[in-house]
Amino acid sequence: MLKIQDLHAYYGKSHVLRGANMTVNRGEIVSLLGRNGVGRSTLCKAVMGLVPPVGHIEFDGKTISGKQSHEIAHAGIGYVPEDRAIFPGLSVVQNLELGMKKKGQTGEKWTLDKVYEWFPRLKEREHTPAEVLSGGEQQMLSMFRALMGDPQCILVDEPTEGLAPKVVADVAAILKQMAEDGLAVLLVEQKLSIALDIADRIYIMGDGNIVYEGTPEELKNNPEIRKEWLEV
Amino acid sequence: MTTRNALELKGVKKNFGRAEIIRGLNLEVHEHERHVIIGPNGAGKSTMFNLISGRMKVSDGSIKLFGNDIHNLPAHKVNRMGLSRSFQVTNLFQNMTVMENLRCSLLWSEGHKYAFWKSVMGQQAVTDRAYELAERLNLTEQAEIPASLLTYAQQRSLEIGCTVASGAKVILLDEPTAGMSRTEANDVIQLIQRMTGENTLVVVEHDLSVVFELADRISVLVYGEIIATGTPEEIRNNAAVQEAYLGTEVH
Amino acid sequence: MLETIAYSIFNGVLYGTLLFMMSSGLTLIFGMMGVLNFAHASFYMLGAYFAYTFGLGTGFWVALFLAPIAVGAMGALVERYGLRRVHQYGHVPELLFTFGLAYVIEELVALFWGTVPVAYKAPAALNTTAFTMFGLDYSWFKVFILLVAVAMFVGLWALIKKTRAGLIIQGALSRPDMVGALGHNVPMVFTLVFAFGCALAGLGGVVGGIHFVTDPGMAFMMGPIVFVVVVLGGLGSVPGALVASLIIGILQTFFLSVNFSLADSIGTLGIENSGFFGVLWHMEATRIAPVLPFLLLVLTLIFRPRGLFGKREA
Amino acid sequence: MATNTAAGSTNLLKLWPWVVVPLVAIVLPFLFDSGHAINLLSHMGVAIIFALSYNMLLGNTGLLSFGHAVYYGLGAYVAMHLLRSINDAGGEGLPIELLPLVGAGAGLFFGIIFGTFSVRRAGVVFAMITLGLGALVHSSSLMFTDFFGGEAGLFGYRDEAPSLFGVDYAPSRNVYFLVVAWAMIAAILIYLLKKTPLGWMANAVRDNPERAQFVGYDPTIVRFIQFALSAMFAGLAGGLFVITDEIVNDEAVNALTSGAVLLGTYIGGIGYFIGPIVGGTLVTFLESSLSAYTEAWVLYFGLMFIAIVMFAPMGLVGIVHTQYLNWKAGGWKGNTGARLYILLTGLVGIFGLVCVIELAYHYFRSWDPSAPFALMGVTVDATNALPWLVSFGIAIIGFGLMLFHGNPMLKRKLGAKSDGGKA
Amino acid sequence: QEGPIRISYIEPLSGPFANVGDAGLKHFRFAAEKMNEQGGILGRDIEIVAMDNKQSPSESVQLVQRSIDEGINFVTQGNGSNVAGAMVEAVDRNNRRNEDNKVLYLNYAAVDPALTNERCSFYHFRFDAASDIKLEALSNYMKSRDDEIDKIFLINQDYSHGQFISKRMKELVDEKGIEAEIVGDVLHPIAQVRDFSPYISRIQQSGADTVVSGNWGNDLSLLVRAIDSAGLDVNIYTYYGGGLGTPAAVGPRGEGILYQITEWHADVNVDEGLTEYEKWFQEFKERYPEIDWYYHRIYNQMHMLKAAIEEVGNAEDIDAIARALEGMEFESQTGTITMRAQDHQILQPMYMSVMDTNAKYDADNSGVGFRTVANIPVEQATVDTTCDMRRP
Ligand SMILES: Nc1ncnc2c1ncn2[C@@H]1O[C@H](COP(=O)(O)OP(=O)(O)OP(=O)(O)O)[C@@H](O)[C@H]1O
Ligand SMILES: Nc1ncnc2c1ncn2[C@@H]1O[C@H](COP(=O)(O)OP(=O)(O)OP(=O)(O)O)[C@@H](O)[C@H]1O
Ligand SMILES: CC(C)C[C@H](N)C(=O)O
Ligand SMILES: [Mg+2]
Ligand SMILES: [Mg+2]
Repeated sequence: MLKIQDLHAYYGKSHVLRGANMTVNRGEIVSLLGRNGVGRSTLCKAVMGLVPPVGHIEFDGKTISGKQSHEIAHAGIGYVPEDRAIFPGLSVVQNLELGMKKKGQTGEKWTLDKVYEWFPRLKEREHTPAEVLSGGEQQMLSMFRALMGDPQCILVDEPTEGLAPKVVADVAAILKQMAEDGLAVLLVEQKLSIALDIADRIYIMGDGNIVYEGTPEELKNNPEIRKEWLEV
Repeated sequence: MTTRNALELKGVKKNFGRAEIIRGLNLEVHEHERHVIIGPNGAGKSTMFNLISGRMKVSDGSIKLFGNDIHNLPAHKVNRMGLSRSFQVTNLFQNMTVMENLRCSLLWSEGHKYAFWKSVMGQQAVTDRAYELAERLNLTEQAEIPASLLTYAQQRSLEIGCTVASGAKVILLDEPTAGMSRTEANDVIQLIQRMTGENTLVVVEHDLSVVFELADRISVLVYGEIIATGTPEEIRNNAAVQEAYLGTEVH
Repeated sequence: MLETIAYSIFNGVLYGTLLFMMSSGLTLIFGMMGVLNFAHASFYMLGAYFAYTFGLGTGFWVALFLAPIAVGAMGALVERYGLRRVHQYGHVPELLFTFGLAYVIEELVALFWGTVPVAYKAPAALNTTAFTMFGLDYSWFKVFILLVAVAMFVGLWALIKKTRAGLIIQGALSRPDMVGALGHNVPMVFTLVFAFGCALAGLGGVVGGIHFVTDPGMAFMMGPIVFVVVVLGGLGSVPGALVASLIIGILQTFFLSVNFSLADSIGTLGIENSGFFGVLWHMEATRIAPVLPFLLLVLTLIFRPRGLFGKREA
Repeated sequence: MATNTAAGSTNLLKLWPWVVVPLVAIVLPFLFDSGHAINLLSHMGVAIIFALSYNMLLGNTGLLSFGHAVYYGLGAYVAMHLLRSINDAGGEGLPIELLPLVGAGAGLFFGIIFGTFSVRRAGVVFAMITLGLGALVHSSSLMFTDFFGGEAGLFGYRDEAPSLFGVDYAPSRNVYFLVVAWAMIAAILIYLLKKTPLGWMANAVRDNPERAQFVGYDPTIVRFIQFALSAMFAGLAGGLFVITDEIVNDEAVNALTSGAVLLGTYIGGIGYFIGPIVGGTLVTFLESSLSAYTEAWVLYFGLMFIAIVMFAPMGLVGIVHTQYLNWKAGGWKGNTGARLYILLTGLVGIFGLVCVIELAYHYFRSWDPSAPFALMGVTVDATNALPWLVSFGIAIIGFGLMLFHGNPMLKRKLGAKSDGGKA
Repeated sequence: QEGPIRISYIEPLSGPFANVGDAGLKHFRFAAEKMNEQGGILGRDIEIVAMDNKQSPSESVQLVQRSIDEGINFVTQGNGSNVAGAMVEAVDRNNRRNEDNKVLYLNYAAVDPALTNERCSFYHFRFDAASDIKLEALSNYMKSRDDEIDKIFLINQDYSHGQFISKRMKELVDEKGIEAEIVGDVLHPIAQVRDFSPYISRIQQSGADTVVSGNWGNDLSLLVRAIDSAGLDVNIYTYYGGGLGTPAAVGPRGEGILYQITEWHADVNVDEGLTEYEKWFQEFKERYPEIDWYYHRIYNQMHMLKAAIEEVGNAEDIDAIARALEGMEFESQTGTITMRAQDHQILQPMYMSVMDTNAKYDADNSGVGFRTVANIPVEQATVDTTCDMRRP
């Protein structure tokens, strides 16, 4: 579904992505692991067109590299950035509404009501300005906002940051639910535990490249790789 | 060892409109202790920090810092009384270099106030302190780099450095390790331990390994109330805490 | 007295609607996009001149539609090739850009249409008396003003309620990249909204140019009053702008209609008409009226920085 | 942005501008010795102080003011009243050299009064309060004629006042030297002010008022002190203006004066200490000189602002500085040609545009458009198509080459060097 | 001395008042050209050097200085008494400090009486009727019609010009014994009022039948329009009813109700058979179709300057030229006019006229012109002065 070939990305002069290749399929959760600062977030941004990508990105058989980010979003990719990027001046519902591609139009699987069901706190806070939400609430809001746009593929960058352990489990459940609904999920995670728990496949990034690909089991059984690319 | 209370919250309440977020919160933080606050998302931990540090006004109740009432004082006054805080979202002087950030954080506590008749660079004491801080933060090499160009982890360190710089006796840190890898988090914990030494420390954290490593005592904040306070051991074994916060998945 | 009050309210409302017309576009541009558009009054002026020029060929009623469209198109160009570039640098450059633009537009207008006022008049149909109140005639044109203002209010209302332009813009002001990543074409929305705001200014000009005078000085004369309305009403609030316009209109009209000074009503108390307080004491209400909006502005901002209906402070 | 990376230990070599600039300033009136030129120079001096004081707000503290002329003007009025009383007393009283101090005192006084309620917020609220205050004070200046002298204003005589050094201030050159002296004093003080705890915290408050609170500072008070001091220097400039012009009227407090100082400061570059100096000088010069050369000066003025804002957002000093840094860092290597090419084609384009504008003004404004008319030294007939075609042609070719040939060329060359996209 | 005799024309040529400045410039240029055709002054051409003062007093002071630098000995200006005041100061100051490079200031329109009273200057000459003189003439006319005038309403701009009218008119009603009552007196800020209807309601409520206003520019156009659109039945007495832009903005609405007091208007040529001057007028119109020859005083001013220079025999001895102008009598198109020596104020016959669509010449191509309703002889258009002039 999402196919990345030989992807490069730059910040000014610094060359961050150096020819990454990966694919994400419908209905699967793919975890992207790696040390801090290797460029996992950059990969998400490059896919979304927020950082100019050099290379080839294909979604649903169509080339999306080089397109404007709103076009990419319309092609069906949702994005949950690592800093959450909630809109501070807007209320919770307004944030969710902005997630919809057309006014008042969500997909069938995720609707406002469904969101409120999953996370009643958001319903209570419906009309409060989003910037006063607690850190965890903001994280949830950011994720649900992406879902409002009814994406077929979703890039989730460190969704469990700052979440209480109990909520982390909720997030995992939501991600699983998404995959079951047939979405392609690319999960960028720091916490090995959850990544290994729910992922179908795993990529590890190092030096701006994909250095490892495998299933969670394989990785669990491969301490050298973990040692070399994930730990210090 | 004295058990003088550095911070004392009594019956503190805070509501936003009709929503009551903090509902009669009682908390005592002893002097020199490292006190960690845990609790579910949206329990009111950051709000509590905002109340203590003067960023928000309390609706009811009292807050005492070493026995002095500080609730509803403006933030800068609270700070001058010896309390300093960091933010959940990095909050630095982005256009200033590391040294400048540190210097700015030192100015008041070094007694320079609003002076417009002396040069900052001429204040040797400030310069020395700032260099010393930068060294302890491992930011000497980045000393002349604007804060906005630091890596995330470096920014968090600087944030802690600025918080500690003012020489406050009580330091509040809101999720100091958020967004960091294990190793980075470990560094930061060490940094905190190194930097805060004798100070009283109140930390909000979700990362349990950090929590248990750092804490002398732990309080659990749920729905605007402290439901339990105790040593890490006590908390780990507290059923109510497990139910409310840790969930099934205890690491 | 009753007559004065009734009259003030009625005329104040009329004046208020005119103010609203001129400032409604700015509510979008300044209030929502945060662009301190000093050239707003220039677009208003262009509206008047376009309507006058088109009107020579097509008659007033067609020009009524063409002129705002033309002004809107110019607004779109300005946004696309000027403001968009400047936007990233912040508010002050934006302000200065529009400042320069105001100069340029004024000069070009003077160049093409001359420095003397043009004879831009209401069509004969609107020049007839609609009704008479307290011995003063009110022409159909004044009724027309009211109608246009209502139409503008409804148009703005619809834009804000029926589309998410407002949300998109507000979101984009803090996180433009994220709004894009959610599937919204941010640059286009900005262009459209700016163009719409300019078109509203143009429509204001089509009407205002008749009611006032159409000359190159008209933009300058409109001056900061439009800002006062928008800020007083609360940034981005259309009802706020309307209410602020009406308040200014009514209050000012009332002050102008009464014979009042502290000395008159309380007595001179031996205070002479000199020195700061003396002059103030003897100052007639009529002389204060014109600075009233500014007084109101300063007081409001001191005690309620977000304006009457504003949700946020900028 | 703000270059408050202090020079560390006093590096004597870095002090050269403080020596060279005054020397040049002292030589200037001997090079340009007409009365008008000297007046212009004096005005530049006043404008420099005023712009520097304005930048204490905008550049250093992040406060956008639309009403800075209030303090300049009120300073001038108070100083003028004193000068008049000195005149009336037959030239007895405060020496004229110290008159600007009276203006400064008045500026400070009103800065303190108005500052108490305007600086509680920054941003748009502050900007709009200053706009309103400016309008109120300006209206008052026409209402309270006792103090302000109505729209005719007030006059005084600088040569009917005592001098500390026995200088005769009737000749404008002597006044000019007084202006230079005060401008130097003000510039040094304002420069030093940036280096003090207050100056630093002003920057801090501009960048992040919240954080400033949590290091113990009250942003309101920081803004307030900066505001009051800035008003004081504005008042100083006003007091000096009284000496140079010997007249004050409502113009000194009006919106145009407030606008001009904003424009000048910004155009020079608010992130640099010398930005306001360059900007104040330039705007003063253009405003009084451009109009002598062309009827279309307002249009050029407007276009120039637009161009600077669009292409040099850091101001003129900013663009020179960044290019200089770039050049020093070797960023010009291999593409100096491309840069010069852009500059050249740009100039050609501007030349063409100027021709078009001049033609248009002649065509639309003069009573006989067909009268022969000297355009750039060539006599042409504006009703003829040829000069238009040529002018448009030059403009289009110039700008066209710049935008569609020069720019891509530079981009390619830069791209080849860093093989990077944009960030 | 060789070369042309140059006169600096210091007026707004940009900004909101540019139209007025531009029109004046065209007057001067035209007059200069006509005179040059006749041989100029002492055989030298007259050249008008346009300088843009942006309607700013301090800028004007600069321009006086620039004129001096460029060796120009004559400056002329008229728009705005505040500018005029500053220029008088500047000229005086220069002539005191700069003995061998003096300038003469010829004022063609700034009407503040102070300029020829407490602030009069040897180097300032006013060719327009001062405000008090205009008011004198106006009130003399009103006296003659006081059976129709019962209630007078004063509405003026809130600056010295308007304040003066408001104050002086009240005195004049008593002094002249005009059998009418002042029922209202308002001042409004200059160039800021956008909607005059509140003022109109006050006029209406006061029951006034006559409005006196010194307003000019938009402040007058808007006032007249508002009066007309409210259907108020009043006569409006003004200074500047025929001023640039006003007839166009007012249009036929002003017919029969808008009066002005001037030293001349276009139909005077027709009424008095001044064929020469009519030709002058028409030629001007041909050249500048969008405006009209309006400032008769510029004609006077230029010719009187010529006479003075020719009497002195050179254009450089400013003191001598000023002395020649002092007390000069000149046969103008409309009769003998005198430059009163005591204060340098011109004394001339004036005309009371009213807007009329049937006038032969319309103003500003608006379709309306002016028709004389009364000739005010010089004696009725004279006011004593308190000027105590310092002469070199
Ligand atoms: N806006 C930027 N400008 C310059 N460099 C940047 C920028 N954003 C990121 N970088 C650098 O690019 C590299 C990759 O960053 P990225 O955010 O993609 O890493 P990551 O793998 O997501 O790490 P993290 O765990 O911190 O989220 C880092 O070295 C970072 O410092
Ligand atoms: N200004 C406010 N107005 C309304 N509600 C608020 C405001 N500030 C906080 N809240 C609400 O109060 C609750 C507590 O928020 P707080 O930020 O204190 O939580 P927290 O314990 O820090 O959670 P987290 O661990 O997720 O950061 C949240 O539900 C939040 O939405
Ligand atoms: C423009 C002019 C009509 C101004 C008027 N003469 C005055 O003295 O102010
Ligand atoms: Mg990342
Ligand atoms: Mg929190």
